[in-house]
Amino acid sequence: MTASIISSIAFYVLQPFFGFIVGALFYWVFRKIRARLQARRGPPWYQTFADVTKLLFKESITPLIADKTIFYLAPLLAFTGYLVALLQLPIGNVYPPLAGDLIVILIFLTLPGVAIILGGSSSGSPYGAIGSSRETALLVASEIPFAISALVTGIQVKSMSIIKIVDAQNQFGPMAFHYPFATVAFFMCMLLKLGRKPFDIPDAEVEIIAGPYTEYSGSLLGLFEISNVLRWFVIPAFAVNLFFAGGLGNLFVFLTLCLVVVALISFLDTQNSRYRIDQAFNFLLTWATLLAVIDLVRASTGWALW
Amino acid sequence: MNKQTITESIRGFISPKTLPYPRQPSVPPEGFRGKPEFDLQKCVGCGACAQTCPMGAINVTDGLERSIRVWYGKCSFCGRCQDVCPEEAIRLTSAYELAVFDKNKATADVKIEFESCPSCGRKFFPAPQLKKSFEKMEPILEKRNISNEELRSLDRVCPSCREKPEELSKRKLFLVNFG
Amino acid sequence: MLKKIVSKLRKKSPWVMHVPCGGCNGCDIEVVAALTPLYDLERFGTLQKGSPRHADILAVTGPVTVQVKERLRRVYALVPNPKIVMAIGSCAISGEVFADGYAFAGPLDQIVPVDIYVPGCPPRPEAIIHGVAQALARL
Amino acid sequence: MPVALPIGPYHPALKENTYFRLEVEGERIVNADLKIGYNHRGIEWLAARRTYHQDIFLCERVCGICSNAHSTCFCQTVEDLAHIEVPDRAKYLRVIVAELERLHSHFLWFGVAMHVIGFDTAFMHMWKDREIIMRIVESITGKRVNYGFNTIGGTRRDFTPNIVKSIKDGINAIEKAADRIRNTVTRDRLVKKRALDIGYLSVEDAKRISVVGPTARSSGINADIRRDDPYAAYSELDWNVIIRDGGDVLARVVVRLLEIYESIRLIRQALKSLPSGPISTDISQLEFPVSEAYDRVEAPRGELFYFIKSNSTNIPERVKIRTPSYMNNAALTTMLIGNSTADAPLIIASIDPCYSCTDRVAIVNVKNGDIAYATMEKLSRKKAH
Repeated sequence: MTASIISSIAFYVLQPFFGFIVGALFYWVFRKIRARLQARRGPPWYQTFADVTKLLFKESITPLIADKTIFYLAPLLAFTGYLVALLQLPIGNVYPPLAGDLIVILIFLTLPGVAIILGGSSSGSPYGAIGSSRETALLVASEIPFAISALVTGIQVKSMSIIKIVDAQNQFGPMAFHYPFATVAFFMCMLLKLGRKPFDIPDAEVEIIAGPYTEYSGSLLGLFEISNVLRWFVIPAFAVNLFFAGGLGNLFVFLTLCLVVVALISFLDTQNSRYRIDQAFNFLLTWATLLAVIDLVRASTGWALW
Repeated sequence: MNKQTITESIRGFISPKTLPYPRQPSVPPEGFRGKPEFDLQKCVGCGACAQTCPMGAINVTDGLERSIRVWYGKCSFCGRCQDVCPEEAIRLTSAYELAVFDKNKATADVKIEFESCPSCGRKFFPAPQLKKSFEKMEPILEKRNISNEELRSLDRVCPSCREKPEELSKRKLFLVNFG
Repeated sequence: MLKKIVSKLRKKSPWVMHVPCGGCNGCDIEVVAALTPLYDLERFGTLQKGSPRHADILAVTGPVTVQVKERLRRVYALVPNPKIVMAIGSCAISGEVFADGYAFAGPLDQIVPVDIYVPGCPPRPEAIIHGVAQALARL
Repeated sequence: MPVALPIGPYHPALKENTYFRLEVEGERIVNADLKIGYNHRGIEWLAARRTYHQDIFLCERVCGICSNAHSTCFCQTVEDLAHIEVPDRAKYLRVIVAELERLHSHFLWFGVAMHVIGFDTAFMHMWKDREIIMRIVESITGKRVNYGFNTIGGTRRDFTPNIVKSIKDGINAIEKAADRIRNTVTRDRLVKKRALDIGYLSVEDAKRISVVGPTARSSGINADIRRDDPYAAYSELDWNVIIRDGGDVLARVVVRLLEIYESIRLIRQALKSLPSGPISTDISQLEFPVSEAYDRVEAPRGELFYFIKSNSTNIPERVKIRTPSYMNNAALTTMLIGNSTADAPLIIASIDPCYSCTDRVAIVNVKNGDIAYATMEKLSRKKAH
């Protein structure tokens, strides 16, 4: 009994640090691959740590016209969303003490989007407002295919527990082979969740500067940066758990698969230009949703390979 | 997405095009116009560069000696000074890493001694320029069988001393000889 | 100890905001060129940022014209501390050819404190990299 | 109820400062207003206070991207004014450097356009290829930007055999790079989706606003100063004027793309028939009559116009510059209305605006002929009275 309490406390303490470090390295891998694909050399490995440390120890300015409570709350909310999702995820052979629930993770992954909307609209800058409105539109468009494609796996194993989904895949093979359409739809939404091209519309630099982040500075921006780092671990890990059998219960295979996902995302990011907001909206609501729904129908009617 | 960008990206992935600049110096091509520098030996202090500089980056200040200073914080590196310099004393080198913390230190200067007037001792004219003009006059003077020394003694006198009666008579005599 | 680590990491992550102040476009283009594959400022952790709130370094180009003077002051005030101002190009340092003009409100260091000057008309991208490297020593 | 959305004066899409006030309903632009003047440096006023030789370098700094077009135009106007004959070799050298400048400007523009629609990889690749041209230009003239290549009566530097060879090699590399741009721009589905049918400018509007250069040629107006009013050695060379009648951003992309190939053709021809001889006339005995002259040059962005009035001293009495971007900017309001705000930066970028060129405002008092040069501040104060 005591041993399990100690191990669960150790899990809750160590998991965030592990997630942060691996996420920082994944983010660096993304930047490095992007630079190399652009024929450049790219930043050194400690870059993300340097960025976060610098921001945390920098002066933080609050705009006078900002709604202060929401302005301060938004970065915390985004951070909480990713943190809770992270603590629900099994990582290779390390299982969380409280079995992760798919629905809970999906809800907490929506939280950062909401936080960005709140932060952007409370900052009092026109760019923040437009960024927020764009983020809202994209959140609406992306949550449907994202949730459906994730739920496909849960419906298949008739349980919403992540551990059960992973275990079932260890038995029957990864979901990506059984539900390729849902996997593709999930990947499209992942690009958006990670704020990558062609869906980086809310903070499109040339159009609306930094969008919702425009008025954030110093440690508040640093908090956003930390949640950005966490999401670079949470979202690939979520994908690997759902569709690639959680790395077959092996931490090394798990991390390698995450890395492959990150590399794929980096490649797609460099090879695409940005969608216009209406184009992205249509694309997600038609193609991504269609793909997700095909596999949803297959899963719920039992018309699948296993 | 398109095929061209993908192939080029992969090519870039294998061999990035970034120059190893801070580790290895990046040498500009021949004829590059970088930091202007004076050749201290060649400069005669005529100030033609300051006259022609389109930016007004070259300053001539006369004190005990003539100091010509090019402030490359104001320089446009056009090379007009190099074009007009009669002695090829100012040259645009290939140095380009000019970042400085104090903008007043971004200068290259040369100090030219003045010739002092033998009768009143006033310093009035850059000595090397006077010397150079004598050298240029020499062939003409030789043709006319006039000694260089005579001209030299006349021209070393400052403008205010030239007004004195004895100097005036000397100059008149010289001009008569000169023809 | 912590201070040391922070100041060391700060030097590894300089985010630049480029502020054109009415120059001829030459320096602006060279600043952008310094980000492109041949020169790649991202090697040193530099990112170009559009918002002054995110910037550590203000890369100011051009003679400061009467019109942009106040705006430049405002942008400078928006940048959180610690910050560095780079005067890129001879125009920003002295006004160069525009120094005699009526529309010239500079030079830059009379409007905002400048940390490093990079002469050149325009400076080569290498010279800008050199300037950034020098400036970081002061951060 | 329209909401005002500012773009600028400091904005990442604009490499220079200018101010757009867009009135938007949702994401749709219903009205657009452009405020220029942030880059006003009083160049024409300064030009009337310097000698002709110093003015060359001043005019070069009107715009850093098309600096050579400015100095060429200024020198040609002075040559017209003082009846100076330029040697043939200098004319050909001017053509080559002008076309190299057009190449680098168009490459730059393609990169910026790609950056604006978020295709950063293509932007990086295009700017990587642009460096080939920059290296050539640097070895010819000694500088990457603001070449200082022209002087009154010819050029300041000659081509050595080494340089001729490096240009020939470089041009081959540039042609390959141009092919890459063509493949990227014409075959990318997303790029086409973003550029098609936005920022439309009809022939009538183009004529009414008098746009120039590639912007005019992509709206179906057949105008190119290099052919209509040939200068330097353009009349002796054979090339085509590219015209498209699409009028949208994609047409402007295509026109600039094909112009790259024409520029490459021009450089090749000019190198082949490069005459030998002096590169500049001796102008030590130069005297300026009291007269006036004007000259036009096709800069990368369109027609550039210089007018000089002289007064027998070595300082011009009046220099008037009309830059291509000045004309093209006027078309922006027409182009922007009815489009989405997300397209606004691309539309603005599509005319390749250059605010350092544009911002030279002058008020002429018709009654007594006084010319007062005004900053925007003064102008707005005047309105208030």
